[in-house]
Amino acid sequence: MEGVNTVPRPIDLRAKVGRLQLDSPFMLASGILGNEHSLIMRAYRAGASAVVTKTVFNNARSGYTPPIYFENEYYALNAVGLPGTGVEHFSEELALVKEESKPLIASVGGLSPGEFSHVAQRVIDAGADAVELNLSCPHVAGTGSEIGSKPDLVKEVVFAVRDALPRALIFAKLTPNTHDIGELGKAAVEGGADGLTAVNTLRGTGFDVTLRAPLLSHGYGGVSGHALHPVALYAVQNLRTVLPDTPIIGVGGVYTIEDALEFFIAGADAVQIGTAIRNRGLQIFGELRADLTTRLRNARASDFLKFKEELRI
Amino acid sequence: MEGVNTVPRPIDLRAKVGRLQLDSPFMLASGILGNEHSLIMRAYRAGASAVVTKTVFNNARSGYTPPIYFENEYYALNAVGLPGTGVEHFSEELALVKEESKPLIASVGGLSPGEFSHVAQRVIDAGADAVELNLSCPHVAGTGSEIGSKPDLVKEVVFAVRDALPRALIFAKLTPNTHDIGELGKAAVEGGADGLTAVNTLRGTGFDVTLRAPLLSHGYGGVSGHALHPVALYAVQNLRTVLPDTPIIGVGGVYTIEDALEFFIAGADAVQIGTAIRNRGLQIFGELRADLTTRLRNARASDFLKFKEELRI
Amino acid sequence: MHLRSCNAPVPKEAPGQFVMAYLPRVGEVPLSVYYRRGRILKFLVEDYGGVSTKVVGVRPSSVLAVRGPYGHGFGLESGKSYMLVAGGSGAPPVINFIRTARKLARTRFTYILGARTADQLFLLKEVEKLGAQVFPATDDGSMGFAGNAVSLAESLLEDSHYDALYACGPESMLESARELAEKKKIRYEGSYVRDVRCAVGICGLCVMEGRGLLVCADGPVFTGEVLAAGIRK
Amino acid sequence: MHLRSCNAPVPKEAPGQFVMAYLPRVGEVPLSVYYRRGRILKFLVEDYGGVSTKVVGVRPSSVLAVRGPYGHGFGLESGKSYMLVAGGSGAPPVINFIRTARKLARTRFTYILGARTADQLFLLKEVEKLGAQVFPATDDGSMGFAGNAVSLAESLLEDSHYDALYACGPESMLESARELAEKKKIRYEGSYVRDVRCAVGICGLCVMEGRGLLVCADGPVFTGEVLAAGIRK
Ligand SMILES: Cc1cc2nc3c(=O)[nH]c(=O)nc-3n(C[C@H](O)[C@H](O)[C@H](O)COP(=O)(O)OP(=O)(O)OC[C@H]3O[C@@H](n4cnc5c(N)ncnc54)[C@H](O)[C@@H]3O)c2cc1C
Ligand SMILES: Cc1cc2nc3c(=O)[nH]c(=O)nc-3n(C[C@H](O)[C@H](O)[C@H](O)COP(=O)(O)OP(=O)(O)OC[C@H]3O[C@@H](n4cnc5c(N)ncnc54)[C@H](O)[C@@H]3O)c2cc1C
Ligand SMILES: Cc1cc2nc3c(=O)[nH]c(=O)nc-3n(C[C@H](O)[C@H](O)[C@H](O)COP(=O)(O)O)c2cc1C
Ligand SMILES: Cc1cc2nc3c(=O)[nH]c(=O)nc-3n(C[C@H](O)[C@H](O)[C@H](O)COP(=O)(O)O)c2cc1C
Ligand code: FES
Ligand code: FES
Repeated sequence: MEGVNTVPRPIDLRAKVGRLQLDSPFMLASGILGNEHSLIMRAYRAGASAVVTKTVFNNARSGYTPPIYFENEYYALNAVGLPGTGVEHFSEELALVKEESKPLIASVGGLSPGEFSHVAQRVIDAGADAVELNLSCPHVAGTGSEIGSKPDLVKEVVFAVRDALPRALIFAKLTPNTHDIGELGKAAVEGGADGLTAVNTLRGTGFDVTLRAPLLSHGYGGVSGHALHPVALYAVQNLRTVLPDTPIIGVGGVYTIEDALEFFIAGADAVQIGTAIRNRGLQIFGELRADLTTRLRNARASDFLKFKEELRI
Repeated sequence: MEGVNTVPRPIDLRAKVGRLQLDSPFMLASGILGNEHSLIMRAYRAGASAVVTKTVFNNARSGYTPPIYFENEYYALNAVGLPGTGVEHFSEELALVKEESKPLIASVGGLSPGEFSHVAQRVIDAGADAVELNLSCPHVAGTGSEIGSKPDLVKEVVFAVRDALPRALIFAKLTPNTHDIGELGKAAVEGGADGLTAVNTLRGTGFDVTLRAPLLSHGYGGVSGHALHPVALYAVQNLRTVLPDTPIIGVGGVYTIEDALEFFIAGADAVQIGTAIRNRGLQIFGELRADLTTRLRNARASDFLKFKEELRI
Repeated sequence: MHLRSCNAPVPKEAPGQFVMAYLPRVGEVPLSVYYRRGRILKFLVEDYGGVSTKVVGVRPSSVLAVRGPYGHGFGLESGKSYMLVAGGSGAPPVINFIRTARKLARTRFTYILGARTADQLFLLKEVEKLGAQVFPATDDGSMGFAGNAVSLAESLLEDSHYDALYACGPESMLESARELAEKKKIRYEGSYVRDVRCAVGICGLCVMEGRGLLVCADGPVFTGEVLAAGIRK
Repeated sequence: MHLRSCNAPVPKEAPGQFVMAYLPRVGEVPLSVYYRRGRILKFLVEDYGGVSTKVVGVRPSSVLAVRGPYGHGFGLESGKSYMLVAGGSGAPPVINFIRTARKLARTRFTYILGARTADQLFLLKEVEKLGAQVFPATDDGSMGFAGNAVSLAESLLEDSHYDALYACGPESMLESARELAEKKKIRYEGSYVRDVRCAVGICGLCVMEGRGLLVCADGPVFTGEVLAAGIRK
C-alpha cells in the first residue's frame, strides 16, 4: 500500500568466495594501505568486508625510491617495488589486527616456491584467514608475473603452498600480461588453489616529456584504475568460462557500483578495490554497500548471492 | 635581431622507419578508414604520412554484426571481426589509390603462413609499398594474436612472407597480450621482418549493466585509446632495449603531440593514430604536424630525425 | 511496420540524424529518430528479415540500449518551400523534419510517400496534420499517383516552384531525385544507407564508395554538391 | 641549505601542505612550500645525504617536476596568538604560515628556531620582517637561548598566553612540543615526516604507526586531538 509506512525489507549483502565468508562483496586490494595493523583496521571500519595485506616476503625489502606513483584521468601507474619489513615483523603486525568478524588475507610473495610456502605458513600461523599468492606483480625481478606468466611455475608454487598448508584457504592472484589467462587459472587450480584473484596490474610506462624522463624511478610499472577495467573484466569472463565452479575475485578499475556489477555479470564472486581509494577515499566501501543495497531493493531482491546469480549471463 | 622580420627557419618533419620514408612521423593505423581507396586518399590529404590499410585476407569475411564498437572517456572497445572483400577485390582498391608520394602499407591477415605470404604477394603486386603483418588482432579465432603470441609461429609466418617477397618491406604488428613482447619482436626480426609495429589492442570486454549484456556482439574485443597508451609505451621501450637497431612504429592512445613524444622518448621512429581519429577527426594529422613544428622550433631544432635522437633516453 | 518507444537520455538530435539501437542477444541497428519528446524516442522499423525483424518483434517491456545521435541531418531554413520524397523506411527522418520545421515562419512542405501498393502507405494522415501537403504514390496505382515517387515530384515541380528537394528511401530513388533536383537547379539533400557498424566514423564500413564520405559521420544526409565533390569538398 | 625555485602550474597550497619535487635521474622528495608567488615556488632543502643532496645541488637552469600540493596544512584563525617552533628543515612550512597568516587581523606570532649551533640558524631576519617576534635557540648557546627550542617555548609560555603551539621539526621535538601544549591546555599542531612515496594516500608507507593515519593524506600537519584519537577520530 503506497503512502502507508512500510518497513524496508532487510537486504542481505553477504557474499561468498568459496569458503571465504564476507559481509559484502567489497574487499580491499593488496598493496593499498594494507601494510600496517592500524591501517588495516581503518579499512575494516570504513566497511571493507576483507583486507588483503601488502605483499610480504621472507626478508625485508626497501622497494623503489620515489617517484613510484603517477596518475592521470585514465589510469594510475605504480612501481612501489614491494617494500616491507619481512614476514617476521609483519606477523607481529597481523597479530595486532583486532577484528574478529572480518577475514584478513595475507598477500604472499616469494622468489621461489619454498619462500612462498614458508611465508604462507608464517602468516597463517600469525592469524591470517587466507593467503593470496602474488603471482602477478609486473615490476619486480624474479617474482610476481615472471613466475605467474608460466602455467607450470604457477602450478608449482601453488602446489608447494598447498603441500605446506593442506587446509588453508589459498587464492592465486593472476597477471593480465599473458595471452591466455585461462591457462594460468587452470594451472593454479590444478596446483591446489581454492580460488583466483584477477587481476594484478598491466605492465606499462610513461614519460615526462619536458623532463625527458620516465614517470617512475623504476623505469616502468603497473597500470591500474579505469584503463585496467576492460582487461580485468575479460580475464574474469574468460576464467569463468574455463573454470565454471572456481571462486573468482575480480579486481581492476572498480570505482562505482556499475563497475562492480560488470564484474558480477562476468562471473566474479566478489571484487577488490585499489586505485579508486585514491579518488574516493576509504569511504568508497560504505558508498558501494549503500549503492548495492539500492540496486537490490530496486530489483526486488533481498539477497546478494541470488541477485548475483541472476546477473550472470 | 628582434623586431626585424625574420623568415622562420624551415622545419623538416621527415621521418624514417628503416627503408620507409615519411613526410612526417604520423601514420594512419590499420582498421581505421583504410578499407576503400577514396577513404585512403582522404587520409593522405588530411596529412597522414602513410596509410596502413584495413587487414585483408585471401577470402571475403563478413566480420561481426553490430554492436562492434563501444567507447567511454577512458578507452574504446572494438570487435569488428576483420570484415573485407578478400584480396582479389582489395587489390583493385589499392590500384585505385592515386598518391604517388606517400607510402601505402597493406595490412595482411591469414589463417596460415601460406595465406599470409599469398596475400602479401598479391598486395605488393597491386602496388602496396610495404606490408604490415597482423599478428595481433585479439578477437578473431585462428589468426592475429592467436598466432602472434607464440614466438615460433611469429617467426614462421614472417619467414614465409620474407621467402615469397625477398625484397619487400615487411613490418610485423605485435600484440600486447603477452608476458614478453621482446621475445615476439626478436622472433619477427629473426623471421626477416624489417621493422615492428607495437601494438595492437589489448583483449578486453565490458557489459551494459541495465541490459545485462556484453557491450560487443562478439562478447569481447580489443581495448584501444588512452587506456592502451602506457602499455604500448612499455612495449616500445622494451622492444627498443632488446632490439636497439630495429625500426619501430609506436601505436596506442596517441591523441596529442605529448603522447607522440612519449613514443619517441621510448624509442619509436614513427607513430600511428587510430582511436583518436574518432575524437579529433582526420584533421588530427594536420594538427600534430603543426604541433611538432612548434616543438622543434622551440627546441631550436630544424629536423625531426635529429630532434628524435636527442629525445631518446 | 511498428512503432516502438524506449526511455533513454540521448541528447537531442536534428531531423535526419540517427541512433544505434541495441537489442541484447540480437543485435544493433541504425535507426532514424521518427519522434522524440523528452526521454521518449519513437522509431519506425521495417522488417528486413535480419536484426530488424527482431527489433520489430520486441515487446513494449523489452529493454533496448540507444547510443547517439550520430551524423548530420537535413539542412533547415525558414521561408523556404520543401519538396520531400520518402520511400519505404525512408519516411521517419522526413516526418521528423516536417515536425521540427513546421514551427518556422513561411515554410511550406509537400510530402510524397512512395510504395509498391496502397497497403504499404502509412502515416499519411499524421503528416497531413503536421501541415504538409501529402501525395501518395504507388507503383500499382492502388492509391494516389500511379508511378514512382520521383516522377510525381517531377510533375509537381512543373507546376510550382520549390526551393529544395529532400529525399530518403532506396538508393535508386535517391539517384533519380538527385538528377531531378540538378535538372531543376534546386537544392538537393538525400539520406543514404550503408553498412553502418561503428557509427562514429572509425571503421570505414559505411563509406560512400569512391567519394571518401562516411554515411555515419559525414551523412547520413548529403547535399548534392558534397556528393558531387566527394573528398574534394 | 639552499633556495631553489622552479616554474610549475601547481594549484595554490595552504601553508603546511607539501609537493613532490622530481629531479630526473635522481629522485623525488617531499618538500614543504616555503614561498610561492604565481608560478614561482621556493623550497628550503636540507642536505640529508640522499636524493636531497642532489636536489640541493641542482643548478638554477635544471628542470624539476613538481606535483601536488598534497595533504593538509596548519589551521589558521584570525585574532589568535601563535607560538611557532621550528627545528632544522622544519622552518619552511612555519615561515610560509607566518607569511600567509600575517595578513589576518589581530594575529600574533612568536617564532622560535632551534639548531645545534649558530651556523645552522637561518632566515631569522626575514621572519622578523614578516612581523613575528623571533627567538633563536642553540644547543651550544652560541646564539640566543641556550637549550632546545621547546624549553624556550615553555619559558615564554610561562610569561604570556598563546592560543596555539605549532611545531615542525624532528619527531622528538614534536613530541615534547605536544606534551607542552597538553600541559598548557592550548591547541597543538605539528607537521610530521615519514617515508612519503606515493603522496596520495594509497601505498600506506607514510603511516603514523598504530594510529591509522597517513602523513601524506591525513597530515603532514596533525592536531593533538587527531594524534591522540588515531583512527577513532
Ligand atoms: C542512417 C540510417 C538510418 C536508418 N533508419 C531506419 C529507420 O528509421 N527504420 C528502418 O526500418 N530502417 C532504418 N535503417 C535501415 C536499418 O538500420 C537496417 O539496415 C535494416 O533494418 C536492415 O537490418 P536487418 O538486420 O534486419 O537486415 P539484414 O539482416 O542486415 O539484411 C536483411 C536484408 O536486407 C538487405 N540489407 C540490409 N541492410 C542493407 C543495406 N544497408 N543496404 C542494402 N541492403 C541491405 C540484406 O542484404 C538482406 O537481404 C536505417 C539505416 C541507416 C544507415
Ligand atoms: C611532508 C614533508 C615535507 C618536507 N619538507 C621538507 C623541506 O621543506 N625541506 C627539506 O629539506 N626537507 C623536507 N622534508 C624531508 C625530505 O623530503 C626528505 O625526507 C629528506 O630530504 C631526506 O631525503 P634524502 O633522500 O636526502 O635522504 P635519504 O637518502 O632518504 O636519507 C638520508 C638520511 O636521512 C634519513 N632519513 C631520510 N628520511 C627520513 C625520514 N623520513 N625519517 C627518518 N629518517 C630519515 C635516512 O635514514 C638517512 O640516514 C619533508 C618531508 C616531508 C614528509
Ligand atoms: C600503489 C599500488 C600498490 C600495489 N601493491 C600490490 C601488492 O603489493 N601486491 C599485489 O598483489 N598487488 C598490488 N597492487 C595491485 C592491486 O592490488 C590491484 O590488483 C590493481 O591495482 C588493480 O586494481 P585497481 O584498478 O582497483 O587499482 C598494487 C596496486 C597499486 C596501485
Ligand atoms: C575500430 C578498429 C578497427 C581496427 N582494425 C584493425 C585491423 O584491421 N588490423 C589491425 O592490425 N589493427 C586494427 N586495429 C588496431 C589499431 O590499428 C591500433 O593498433 C589500436 O587501435 C591502437 O591504437 P589507438 O589507441 O591509436 O587506436 C583496429 C582498431 C580499431 C579501434
Ligand atoms: S559505420 Fe564505421 S565509419 Fe561509419
Ligand atoms: S606516501 Fe603513500 S600513502 Fe602516504
